[in-house]
Amino acid sequence: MEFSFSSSASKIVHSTAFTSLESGDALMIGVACLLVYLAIWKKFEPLLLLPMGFGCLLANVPMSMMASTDTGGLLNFFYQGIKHEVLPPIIFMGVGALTDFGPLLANPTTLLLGAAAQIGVYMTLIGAVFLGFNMQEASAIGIIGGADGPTSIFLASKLAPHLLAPIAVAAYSYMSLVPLIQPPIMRLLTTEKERKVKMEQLKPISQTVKIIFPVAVTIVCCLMLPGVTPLLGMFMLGNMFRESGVTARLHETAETHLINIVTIFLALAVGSSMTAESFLRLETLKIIALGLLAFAFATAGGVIFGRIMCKLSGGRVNPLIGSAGVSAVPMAARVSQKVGAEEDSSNFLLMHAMGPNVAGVIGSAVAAGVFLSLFGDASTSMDTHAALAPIIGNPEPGMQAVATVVEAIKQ
Amino acid sequence: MEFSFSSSASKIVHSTAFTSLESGDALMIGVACLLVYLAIWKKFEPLLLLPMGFGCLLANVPMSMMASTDTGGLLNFFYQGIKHEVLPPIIFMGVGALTDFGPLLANPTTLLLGAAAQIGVYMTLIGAVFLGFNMQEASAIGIIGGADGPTSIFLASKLAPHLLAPIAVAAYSYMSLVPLIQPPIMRLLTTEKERKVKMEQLKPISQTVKIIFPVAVTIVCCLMLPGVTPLLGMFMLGNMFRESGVTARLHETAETHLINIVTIFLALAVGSSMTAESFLRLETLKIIALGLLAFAFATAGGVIFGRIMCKLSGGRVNPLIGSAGVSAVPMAARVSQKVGAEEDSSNFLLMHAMGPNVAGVIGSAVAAGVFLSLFGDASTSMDTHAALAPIIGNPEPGMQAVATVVEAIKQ
Amino acid sequence: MEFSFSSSASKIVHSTAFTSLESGDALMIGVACLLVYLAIWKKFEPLLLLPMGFGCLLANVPMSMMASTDTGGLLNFFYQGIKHEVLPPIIFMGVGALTDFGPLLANPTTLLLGAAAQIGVYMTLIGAVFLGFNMQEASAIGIIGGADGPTSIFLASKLAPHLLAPIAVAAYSYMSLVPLIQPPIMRLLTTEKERKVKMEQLKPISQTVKIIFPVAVTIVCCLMLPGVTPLLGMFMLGNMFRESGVTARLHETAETHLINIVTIFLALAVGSSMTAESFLRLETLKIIALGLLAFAFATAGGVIFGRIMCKLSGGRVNPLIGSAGVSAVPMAARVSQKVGAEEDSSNFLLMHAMGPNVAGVIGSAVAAGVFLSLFGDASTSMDTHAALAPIIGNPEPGMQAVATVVEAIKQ
Amino acid sequence: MEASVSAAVSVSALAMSVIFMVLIILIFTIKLLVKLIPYEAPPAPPARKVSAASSQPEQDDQVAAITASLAAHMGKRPDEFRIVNIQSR
Amino acid sequence: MEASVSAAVSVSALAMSVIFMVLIILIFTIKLLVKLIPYEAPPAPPARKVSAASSQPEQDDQVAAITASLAAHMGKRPDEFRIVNIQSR
Amino acid sequence: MEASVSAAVSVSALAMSVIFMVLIILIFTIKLLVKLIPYEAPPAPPARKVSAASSQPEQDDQVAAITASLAAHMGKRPDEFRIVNIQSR
Ligand code: NA
Ligand code: NA
Ligand code: NA
Repeated sequence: MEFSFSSSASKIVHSTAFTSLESGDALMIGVACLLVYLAIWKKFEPLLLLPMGFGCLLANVPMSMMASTDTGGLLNFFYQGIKHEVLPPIIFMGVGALTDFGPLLANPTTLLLGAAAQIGVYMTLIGAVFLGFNMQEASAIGIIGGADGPTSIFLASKLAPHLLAPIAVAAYSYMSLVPLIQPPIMRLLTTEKERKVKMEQLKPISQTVKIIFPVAVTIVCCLMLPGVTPLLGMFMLGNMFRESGVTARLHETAETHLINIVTIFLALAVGSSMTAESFLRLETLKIIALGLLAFAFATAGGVIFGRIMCKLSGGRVNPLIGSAGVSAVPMAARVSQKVGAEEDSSNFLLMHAMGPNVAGVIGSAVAAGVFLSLFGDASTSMDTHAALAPIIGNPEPGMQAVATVVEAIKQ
Repeated sequence: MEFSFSSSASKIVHSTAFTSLESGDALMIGVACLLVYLAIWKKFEPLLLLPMGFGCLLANVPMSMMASTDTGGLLNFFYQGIKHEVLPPIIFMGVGALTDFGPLLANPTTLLLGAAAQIGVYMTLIGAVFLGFNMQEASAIGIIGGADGPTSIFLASKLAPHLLAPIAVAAYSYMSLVPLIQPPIMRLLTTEKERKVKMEQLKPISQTVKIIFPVAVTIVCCLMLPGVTPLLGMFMLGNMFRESGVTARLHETAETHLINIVTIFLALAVGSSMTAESFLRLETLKIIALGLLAFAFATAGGVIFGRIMCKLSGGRVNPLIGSAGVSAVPMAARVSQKVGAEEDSSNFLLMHAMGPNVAGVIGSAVAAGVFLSLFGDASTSMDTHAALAPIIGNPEPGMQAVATVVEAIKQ
Repeated sequence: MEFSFSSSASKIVHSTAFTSLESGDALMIGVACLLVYLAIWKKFEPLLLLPMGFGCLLANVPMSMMASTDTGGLLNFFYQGIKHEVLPPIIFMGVGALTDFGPLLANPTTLLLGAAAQIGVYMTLIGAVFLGFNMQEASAIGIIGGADGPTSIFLASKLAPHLLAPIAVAAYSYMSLVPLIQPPIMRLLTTEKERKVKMEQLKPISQTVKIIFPVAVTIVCCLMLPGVTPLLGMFMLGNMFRESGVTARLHETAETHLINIVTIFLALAVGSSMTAESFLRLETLKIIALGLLAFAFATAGGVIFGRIMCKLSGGRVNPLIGSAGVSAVPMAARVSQKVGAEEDSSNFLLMHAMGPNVAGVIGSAVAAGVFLSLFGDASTSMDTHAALAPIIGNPEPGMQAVATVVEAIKQ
Repeated sequence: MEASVSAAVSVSALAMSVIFMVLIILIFTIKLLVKLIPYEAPPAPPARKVSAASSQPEQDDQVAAITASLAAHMGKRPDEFRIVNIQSR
Repeated sequence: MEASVSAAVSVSALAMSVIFMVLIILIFTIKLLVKLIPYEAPPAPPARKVSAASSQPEQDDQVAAITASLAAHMGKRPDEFRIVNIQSR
Repeated sequence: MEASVSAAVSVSALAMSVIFMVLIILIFTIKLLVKLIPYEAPPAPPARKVSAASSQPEQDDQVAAITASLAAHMGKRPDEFRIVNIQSR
């Protein structure tokens, strides 16, 4: 090799990213900066959107080898943790370690509010099919209405990996917008009298019940919808660490440094999948629109079902807690509290809204499980993968190539 | 694909785990609940048995893809960390960071008690061969008598991976039962006079010796028994972090969050290998019976050797510290303290028993090293693996398939 | 298989490492002990050199399967994290989380001192070519002069993986020697009057600038030198976690337990590559000599450029802060402070020296980026790897074998 | 398109039914649990029980350990003096 | 050898030029940034702003939560008493 | 079966011998170490030595750093005032 000054200079010039920077890359760098801005100055789920935006920035520097499709690159390595569904369940374990099911156990019928809020998922599914997405894609888009980040990522990586980036961005952005999106809908769909309903104090719950509950949920839900076991099972394991009282060390690690480490890797990986190719499409706009629809309908579904429960209970349930059924813990519950307190400052809905709030987490996990039962079987996912390989790249060629080769030789 | 209501409904019904739940799965879910119960309400090594039991629960939900043999599943991913012997050495590094060799250094002859307690290992080996296990399996079962969880898992994953689940469960369960199993044996094998022996104060040890010791152990033991280097070397590295006084950051991480993270993954992975197929066999009952034998003989070996040392030292060694030679730090040392204090409440054996206790850790690592030298050579382990492939699945087909293919093509 | 006492005994004797211990191994065990000694008793970068030395010790026990080239071994597993450039960027994220760019932002021209100190890199590059290294190797050796451990490891693993061990050892050893190497050179190249120059107070910097700065650096530097994105991008992400004020959780994890975990793995992996075969060569001596040259010239470059800035600024810059341009944060800045205070005890250079100090980190990352642009293109690195395979082993045969096989079949 | 939208409606109806079914089963499970294991007035969560139960032997151990090391430093026999109580930080 | 040493000199000269160029661009970027966004006297770093801005609603929530649970334990209705302020640890 | 049991006995005997041999070597190593490096009365573990040795320069640095930043905020030159000592938390 020759290294004269001029040949080297020319080599350096040609290796700068400027020479291959296309308008799409530049636009995506702008999108990345926007996400970082929203995270820091607008406090939009900063723990996720800051590293996600930064990952997007790195991925869109041409030749940086930081896109999720750059085999051998750093962020592709983290991306494997999403692709193989390792990172979202670990996050969910941490969320479980942070979750108190007490309010839900004290008032179990609020689980129905968590179910009702899933109506947003299905309205969006129908809307997505109407806009031309296929059923798997539509399911992955619909789950945005569940307002649950890890669940959205988990399902998207299984059913529609090529849409992972816009789905994740939409999910986390709208989760941050819960305090803006929900209140007008809540006020629109309730009467002043209903908003002033005061709820009875929650019964205290035996610690034993709190310990048995996660095991019971795991057995009941996972047997019915086995596809959701990685997510729901790990969620409940984290909660066991919390409630059992004998695993304080593991509890502390799961809810602090382990979830933090995994959050960094997950968010970077999601950001790295936000390339111009995968993000700057008409589909992204559709998904962003559908996501807003999803949140609005989820809120409406919860509130309307809250009104029904209000009626049936003879006015002992404040329908404002219904909107908390969307997940987005604890933001949605705080919104219920705030809207309630605006009407009557002596009205304390926060703890009552925590019930539907954590029910919403279970609800969207169950919704994901239903989709996995319907669309997640092996053959479909294989087909999906093969179909998408040209788009999303094929980061796991080893195994499959071996299989192919072995087949070829056998013949 | 068609998605009518009825076809979809039939699909969901067929995808529930109920339709493929066999009696074995249900029984294993019961076993899982039993482990969780023992962990929480009986405090049986909860840090291990709680996630292990929960992993077993998840693995036995049919179609959950959470068994250790489900390639591509979450717990199969963690299981690779056992199969490739990554997790047990990291745990051992944390244990080293938590271990104080001071009492052992002050009274080095107690290392012999750690050796004597290994008699339990060999009585069990002989018993296991008698019950029809082959030599590798018998070694892996015998090491239960070493009362050391990570060592048991490390050796089982090398010599008898198909027995990993029952061996791990037996090892951790009996470790928890040390306070029940040991005292009667200790009282039976010692006289009242011996139990009342008061021991001299331990000499203080120079910090320099504490720093050099782990290096010396590594050089001496690993040169003689290289197979145990991953385990013993990492143990001593953790202890260096502790004693060196210049790596406080690494010490803190190794003994808290790193060991916690790895414990969660390891325990889940062990649990995930407890499938009906691998656990509900006659062998499991045999292993559980042999494990009890192992602990009893280990205790007896330590106590009897303690009596010998008592005689030889002219009554300056209390034989009760012999039982601490089984590992199970610091539980076994506490049992020595307690049984001694029952006889004479002014008798303080705890620190003296810590010597044989940590000697027991070294002793069982050395015992594992001997087994690896005898049975762990490359060809044997390959054969073992090939033989077991139909049973335990073959979670690493990539490499071997490539090798096969390359061979095939060459011909 | 037969297991008579004598056959077993012979097997054990033949499996000890003594029977295959060669003089090279013994010598490397001595080197390992030397590193551990320097780490603990001389405080040479103990966080790195202690685990590195211990990894070297473990790797050089014959048949321990702990060398970086032992496929399937524990330290080979960690070594993959270096080979695939995962660990150094994570370390850099932690370093970014620990770095305060305030002094640099208050006095941005000190960036030039960080550039000037890179002259050490190039003098060494020329020296290395003179001593017979090829251009890639010479670049990897030269970067030692950047005084930045992770950058050295990152570049060496890309351009000259067979020299990784001596380069890492030289880099970290000389970094520790900064307080010994620099002062005489600093005094030699400055006049007493210059050393007494007092500098103006640093201006305070708006938090918004501190937040925007890492994004700006990433965009500017990574677009110009995309090869350095994994390192520089993650560095700046860590700094964002610190300055943004909205990601305290992630900041804390990145600068404590995550960097600690990765440091343990990285150092062990580097140590495991210090085998007799790769380390006991003439090249190692050359690299150690060149490393000293590199540090001396880097210091001189910084100080001389400091004098130029002193002149140009009309005596408002103390040239002693120039030596801090080598990185080695915060040691080099402390050396500037100390040498300045010796001349006039009321002279406070520490904060002023922090500017060139962190500039030195950016400077050596940029230098690495230039080398990657020049020598790091895909084809070259492939060639390099193929050429080195017989020496460094081929720890990733899977992918490549598959590729070969697929090629072979196609034909 | 129309066909697939109607399929989407079917799927949605079915899925909502399944969700409600699963969650209703959960509600009854919870009600059963809460009925079988009622809350008892003096809140004695296992967590505290643990520390309460194990703190005594642990403190005994600590007393023993500290006694032993004090003895070593003071050059006395452990039974020549007695530590009564340890105030934890 | 001679050829490669001269190549090394070329490469070094070039690389130093690139480094200085990149860092000079950075210097001007910083100067621009500092000029556009000057430091304002009362140091109000976002970190503190955050806590200041969000602490109020958070404390409201805390007050609500604590009121609710106190109510539960005291057997009173939440509106029968009022928590005015919470002193954080 | 009988053959393999006797093999197991052989192996066990051998293994116990090896273990005792290894641990006896360790015992002598320890005794040698403890003899060569006896414990010295005033316990000066390296850990503390470190902090003692390095705290002085570190505190000097801290004094310098704090002086510099104080100077910046007070608008004085660092040599116009003097920080004598810093009490760590
Ligand atoms: Na939800
Ligand atoms: Na043991
Ligand atoms: Na540098």
